[in-house]
Amino acid sequence: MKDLGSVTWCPGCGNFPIIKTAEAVLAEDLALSPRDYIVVGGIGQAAKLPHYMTACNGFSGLHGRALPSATGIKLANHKLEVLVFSGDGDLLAEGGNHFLHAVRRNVGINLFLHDNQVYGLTKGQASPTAWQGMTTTINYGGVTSTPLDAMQLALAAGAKFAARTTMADMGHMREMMVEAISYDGFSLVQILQTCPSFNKLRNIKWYRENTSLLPESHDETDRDAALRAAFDPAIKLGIFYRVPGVPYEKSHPVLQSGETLVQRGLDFKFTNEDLPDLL
Amino acid sequence: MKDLGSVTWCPGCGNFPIIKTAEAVLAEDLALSPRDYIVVGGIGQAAKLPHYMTACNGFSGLHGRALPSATGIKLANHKLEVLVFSGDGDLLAEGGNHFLHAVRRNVGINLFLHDNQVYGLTKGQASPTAWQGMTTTINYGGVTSTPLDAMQLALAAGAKFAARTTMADMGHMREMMVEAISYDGFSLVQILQTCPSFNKLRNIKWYRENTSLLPESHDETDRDAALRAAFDPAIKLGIFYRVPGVPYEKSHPVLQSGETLVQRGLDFKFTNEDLPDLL
Amino acid sequence: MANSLVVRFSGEQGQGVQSVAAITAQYFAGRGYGVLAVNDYASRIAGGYSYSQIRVSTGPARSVTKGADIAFAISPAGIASDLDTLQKGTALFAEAAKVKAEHRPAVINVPLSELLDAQERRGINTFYVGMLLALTNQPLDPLVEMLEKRFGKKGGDVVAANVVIARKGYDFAKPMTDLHQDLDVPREVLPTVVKTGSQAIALGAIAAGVTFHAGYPMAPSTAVMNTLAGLSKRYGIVVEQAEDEIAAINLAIGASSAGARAMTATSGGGLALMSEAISLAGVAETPLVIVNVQRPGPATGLPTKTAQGDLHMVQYIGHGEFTRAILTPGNAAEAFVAGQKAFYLAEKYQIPVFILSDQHLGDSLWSSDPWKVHPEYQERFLKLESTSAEPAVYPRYSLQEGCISPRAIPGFTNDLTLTDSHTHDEFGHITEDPVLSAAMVHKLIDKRGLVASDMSLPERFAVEDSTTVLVSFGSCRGVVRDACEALRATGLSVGHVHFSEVYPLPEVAVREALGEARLITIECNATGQFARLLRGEYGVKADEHVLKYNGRPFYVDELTAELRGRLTP
Amino acid sequence: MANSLVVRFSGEQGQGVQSVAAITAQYFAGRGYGVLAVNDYASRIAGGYSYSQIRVSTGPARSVTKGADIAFAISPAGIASDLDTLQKGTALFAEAAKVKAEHRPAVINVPLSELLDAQERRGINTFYVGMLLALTNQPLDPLVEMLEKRFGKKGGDVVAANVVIARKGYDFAKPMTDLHQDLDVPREVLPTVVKTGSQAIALGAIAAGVTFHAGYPMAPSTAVMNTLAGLSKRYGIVVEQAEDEIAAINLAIGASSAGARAMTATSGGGLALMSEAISLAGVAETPLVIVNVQRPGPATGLPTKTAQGDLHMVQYIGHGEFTRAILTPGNAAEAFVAGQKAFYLAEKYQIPVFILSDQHLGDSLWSSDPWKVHPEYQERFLKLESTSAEPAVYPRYSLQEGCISPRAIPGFTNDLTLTDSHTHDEFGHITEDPVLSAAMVHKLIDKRGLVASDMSLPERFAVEDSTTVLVSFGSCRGVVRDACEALRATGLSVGHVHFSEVYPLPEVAVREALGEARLITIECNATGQFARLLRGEYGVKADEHVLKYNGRPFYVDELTAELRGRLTP
Ligand SMILES: Cc1ncc(C[n+]2csc(CCOP(=O)(O)OP(=O)(O)O)c2C)c(N)n1
Ligand SMILES: Cc1ncc(C[n+]2csc(CCOP(=O)(O)OP(=O)(O)O)c2C)c(N)n1
Ligand code: SF4
Ligand code: SF4
Ligand SMILES: [Mg+2]
Ligand SMILES: [Mg+2]
Repeated sequence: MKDLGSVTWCPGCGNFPIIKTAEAVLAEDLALSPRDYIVVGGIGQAAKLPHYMTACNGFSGLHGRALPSATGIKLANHKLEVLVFSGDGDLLAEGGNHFLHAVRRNVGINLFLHDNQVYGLTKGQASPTAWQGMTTTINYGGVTSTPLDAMQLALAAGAKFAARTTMADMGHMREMMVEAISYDGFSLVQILQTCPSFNKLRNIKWYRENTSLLPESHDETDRDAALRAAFDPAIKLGIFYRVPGVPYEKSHPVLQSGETLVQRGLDFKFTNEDLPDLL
Repeated sequence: MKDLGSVTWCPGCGNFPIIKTAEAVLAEDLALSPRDYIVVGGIGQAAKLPHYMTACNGFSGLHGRALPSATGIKLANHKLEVLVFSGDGDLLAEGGNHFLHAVRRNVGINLFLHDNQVYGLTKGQASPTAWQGMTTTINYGGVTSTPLDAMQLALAAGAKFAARTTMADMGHMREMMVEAISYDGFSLVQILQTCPSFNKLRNIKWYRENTSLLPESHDETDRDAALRAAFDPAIKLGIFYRVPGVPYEKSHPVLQSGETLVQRGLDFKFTNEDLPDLL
Repeated sequence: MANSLVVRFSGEQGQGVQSVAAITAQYFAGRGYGVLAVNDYASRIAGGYSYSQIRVSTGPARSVTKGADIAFAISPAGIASDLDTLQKGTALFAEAAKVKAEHRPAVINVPLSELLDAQERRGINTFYVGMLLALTNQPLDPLVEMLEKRFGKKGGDVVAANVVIARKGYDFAKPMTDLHQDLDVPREVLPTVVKTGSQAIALGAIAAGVTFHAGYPMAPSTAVMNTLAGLSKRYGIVVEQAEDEIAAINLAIGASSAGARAMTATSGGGLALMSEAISLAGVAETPLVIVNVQRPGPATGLPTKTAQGDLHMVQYIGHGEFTRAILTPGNAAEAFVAGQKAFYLAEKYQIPVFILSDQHLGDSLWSSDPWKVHPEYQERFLKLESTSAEPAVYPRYSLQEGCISPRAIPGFTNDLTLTDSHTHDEFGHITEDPVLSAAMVHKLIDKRGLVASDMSLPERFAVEDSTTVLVSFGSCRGVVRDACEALRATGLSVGHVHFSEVYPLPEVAVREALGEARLITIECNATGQFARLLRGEYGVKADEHVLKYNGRPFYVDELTAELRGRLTP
Repeated sequence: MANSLVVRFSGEQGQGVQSVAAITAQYFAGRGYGVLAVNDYASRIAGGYSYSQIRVSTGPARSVTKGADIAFAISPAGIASDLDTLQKGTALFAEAAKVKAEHRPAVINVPLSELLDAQERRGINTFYVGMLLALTNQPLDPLVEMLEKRFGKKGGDVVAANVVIARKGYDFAKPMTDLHQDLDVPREVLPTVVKTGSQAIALGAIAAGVTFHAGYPMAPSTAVMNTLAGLSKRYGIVVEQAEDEIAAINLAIGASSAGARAMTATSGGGLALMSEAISLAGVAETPLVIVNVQRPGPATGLPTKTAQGDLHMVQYIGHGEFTRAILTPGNAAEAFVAGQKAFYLAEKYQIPVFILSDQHLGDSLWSSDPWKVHPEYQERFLKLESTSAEPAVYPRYSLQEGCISPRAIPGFTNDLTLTDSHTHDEFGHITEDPVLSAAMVHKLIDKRGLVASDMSLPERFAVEDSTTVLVSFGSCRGVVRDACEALRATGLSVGHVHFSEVYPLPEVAVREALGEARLITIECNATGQFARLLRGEYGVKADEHVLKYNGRPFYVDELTAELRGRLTP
């Protein structure tokens, strides 16, 4: 992470353990060079990650659009490891549609969803994962909509790798990150996160007391078990579902060969002699 | 329905039984006057319904935006019965985000989702519910994304009334429509529909052979049972889930009184004398 | 003795810079001064450097300077940033011991750690306000009253503690007589309204009868939604936080089509997302009020800063052609009127109406003379009688009465209403007929002339006798006027024409208003959008352009100097 | 003998109107004629009334008339619609027995039920083409060859059956000598390309090296994506149907930022949805090609009809200020060049580039002289050498070399690349610094002058000696030129200036190109957007405007008559 002077998160923000763990996973556990990956964010506090990593390729796009941009990047150069870090507002409100379709498209990108139940950057409005009754500057009477849960939605949209963790347990988070990045295909890691400025209720203590690991007996390849765990009111952590699949870039007729679009573009030549064939 | 001369659907289109049934339900089963309801569509073949009803209040909006418009209408005048008819492309591709949020918001509108697995109006591209392998003018090699299922998504987003039917069984469809409109809150009826022009595979026969009613024993109030049925590869028909809830317009501090916003606006007066109170 | 002063408070986000500015503004407004508090803050929740610049004046307060006469640093960490923008000679107060050694000579020491105990130190802001009153020779009592109102709910102890702190500040500064900057006493103390531009728009909307607002949070527009939400229960308004901006505007269009007075508010990027739906409001002839509180773009740009960079976007947003109106209020008082008039225009002409604000107008606190309600702007222009005895689809888009068709509301009469996004016939049904389509296009664009006749022409100041005329729109109003007066005071021949409504205006009237003098446009953007609007729409070519585009509003000293350079050969 | 004819085929959607028009166009193009086939079709899958209007000419075919010289009604149901638009004297062929009694006198009977058996009646279109060849005194053999190519795959039987049908048509019409409308023989038979505008854009993109296209279906733009998809495997292009237009453009921006040559195509409403992302491409300096195949708006408008109503939207789409380029090809040949040049401009200047097409250009089949590849438009302008030995963030937005910074590709060198949507510093990191922000704004808008120097000036025809000059852009090119020539042929002093690239152009050069004559702009929209662009951007005020906005392109007879009225006192 950059020095604190250039990082604008609030002191004690739940994003700090996340960025630190991500850097450790990339550099130490996976021994990747910063050349090999790119960090993509939408807009929000979480989405500032590419700006705060010590050094990385990064794409800091539009609010809600992290996933389409990341997908475009991966399709252009599927040799890059593409990591998306963004907030629950970004991914499930403004970007809710892209979330569903990124899951079903199964392009090999890794999504880390920072779930703090609020819009941090815009000063504490309810995010789609807010609990019913949360009061905000707009929802005086309390939120009435049913909260969305990224895990439930991802399973409904056909996810093949879906895990939940919390930054309140850095070891577990680290493990989940490693597994997700190592998975071949689209992966979701839902990270339950604190926001000391706007979410006073769900602090580290709350997460520790209100979450528990999936039982040893949980079968990662059993979709019904995954669904049951996802819809369980008790908040479980771990890999809910993991089955092999063929990611988009490995089944696409053009990308199958292994050559990236970028490389193809660099090698491109086309002259008048090639024209008759085109017409 | 209007006379055939002004209806631009293809001969044999699955939308015909749907509109006819809807008209019968409204006029006969529910004995509603056209004054009492409004029919809302996005853009697509299905979404032309408000134009083809014999006579109704209608809102024919933008592609993908039927649900937000309908929600606005209902909040402005919650005394109107608000019915949304639109396509799977409209509601799950362009409008996928609004689908999720309309479900969780639980405003009392009735959604009839015409699921023909294709974009009819734009000539047969795959919709999000298309099966893997469907070939189209864009997907030469066949669709690779996992299909979305409206029922699964709705349950994940917190639906309190969700049913599935098919226009291949008009009696069942009629029953589902009646139940949905009679339900107090947001209701989804997923209607499996034929498109003889672009979906040659799933014709009436196919639907008859490949769908079956939920067993008598199915408990509509059991969410786990609903989930199991929704994720069952065998296509079930019926009311998957129905539990009472308080719709938005009945819990909202401003609407609770029963007076509509429209009426409030008609009665509105504000003079300089009211100003000090405002400031 | 001065008739005007600029005061600064600076600190980190979260340290209450904006609230101390608000207290100060309220105080001086209550004493009959004109006030304007301009906020410059960072896009973060805590930390960073933010400041508020407050003009206090015996006349109207319309602009601030880049620097300040008196400045208070709440956080010593911001001193370097303060010194960047403050001119020499400012009385800059800070706790010297906490300031970097190199900056110490520049500050006047306020040994807060000694003067206040640990508990009291949370009230540094109040201490500084106390100091300010002493420095400007103002009484402390009105502040005590304000503190009572503000902290009353928290109990007498809290009030008392704050009063003690304020008095400590007052007593600390009272003896520093060589630093005192006495203010003239205003001629009379009139009732006054102190609101931000965003509050004013929201309050105007309420005074016009808004019942539905849907929005999605986005700086700097969120204050509009927050203001409405805060009053929603009292005034019977549904304020809905939508899942995204596209939902927000389609919610508002749906509500409006059903008969509610509906609006949405957003900033640049959010408005861009609403483009398609604005086109829907156009063709469906659904009244709609859209507030764009501009921030610098492109894309994410500078979320908490100011710009007038979306004028062209608002002029031409949406595909296809339809009539719209654009109001560009220049201060809170005008914003309150715009908040009302926008609904009037929208409903009368069944069009989308834009209120183009910006962070400078929206976040600044402006004092104004008492506001007035315009009951004429509450008119609904609805058709509330049934056409037929039985329910039947009626010609919602009738061509019978020119381009404005009688608008019924679904469910309220026997007139079944079909609101439609296609090119349609009179009943709202899809048509591809070439003659009818062209007629419907006319229906939409012919409204332009009608709307133009209801718009206000620009305000002209000292135009007749001037060889140069300054031209502005929107939030530049005050600073250009102040600069103009300052230049005239030194004998220069310069007038000012200001547009608080920019489109559509009658072409000839605009030309006449601008006259034959040399024209200098002044805008907060980089490409001279207002000048291009004048040229493209009204055929007026400005001679010179003064543009600013670093996210900050024009400062009157800076603008005056720039113009003086251009006016003196 | 005529040197030009207009032929019509009409029928229901799904009856193959467009494919019979394509066969006819191909046939005549192969014989050395200029051809232009203009399609007017309904927004539905089956039924309704559609027609194709084919100009066949010994010279270039640039426009069609409203009526036709010879017309074939595939579906007798459409006769009433045919008669609406056909002038008297057209040879209108149909099966009289199936036509309403009232219309029978207007048609020339083709007793298809007698001439063809039930099986053969599926080939009515081929029968009509056979007739057309006889009527225009053309040989049948080349058609036979075409049928062989077309149906070869289906087997010899199918070919033979079709040849029989064509011959039957030929033989049926051969004796009707008083109805024959012989065509002059073209001077020489040159190789020719017959493509629609949308195909041409897609093929141009391929010739420029596009590797990524993301889109969402929308009439009339879908043909661009379909063309690319059809060739995607052969040319190694990923063509992705996105979930919506916002995804489509953000996919393309992502791909481009990673180094792919990326594009998207859409129509009006879809483009409106892309507004915010276009602003992202602007500030992130990500090359991007965006095709807008216009249809009439607002909102859903007329999905399958034509308009030039989105010019202003494209000019100012997106919030904030940044440089863009707008290409407005006038026919398929120009569209092929635009498809290439757009990528060149986008990559060279790191900007979004628009190709503004419309349904008329996009769906019509145009014959052209052989196309040429522009290898110079394939240049990538990339930085492929590492700056440092170890991976390190490099100044992606360096201000060192003026407004174009060296662009590295993530993963290809040690230069770590941060693409950013905020106002940023040289490394792409968020900044709120006032001086740096202003410098970054400059970086974006100063490109305008550079881009302008790479744009083509308008084409001038007979301007010098004319007192009136017709001014057009985009798909009006051909019809205005034809009208101009027709008017000149009757002795009127009129020239033509056509813009196939409209923005940004050097202001002085535009003024010079337009000269001092009386200017009449001709556009397919209701508010004269191009005229306003000329006035707002280049300071040229047109004197008169001819506007059409009913969803149909200008017809040459109609336009000539209108202009003649204005030119003769
Ligand atoms: C189009 C658009 N709409 C709204 C915003 C304002 N905005 C920025 S971040 C944000 C929400 C952030 O919430 P979340 O994604 O949960 O991130 P967090 O700050 O909680 O990490 C919003 C609404 C924006 N930048 N762009
Ligand atoms: C913004 C926008 N994008 C694209 C379109 C083009 N369009 C019209 S309908 C449609 C899809 C229709 O599919 P579906 O909703 O499944 O309806 P169906 O025709 O199958 O009933 C599309 C892509 C549009 N009208 N607007
Ligand atoms: S607002 Fe919340 S999420 Fe944002 S930086 Fe502060 S603590 Fe973190
Ligand atoms: S395309 Fe399909 S859905 Fe559309 S009208 Fe025809 S049959 Fe019906
Ligand atoms: Mg969040
Ligand atoms: Mg469909």
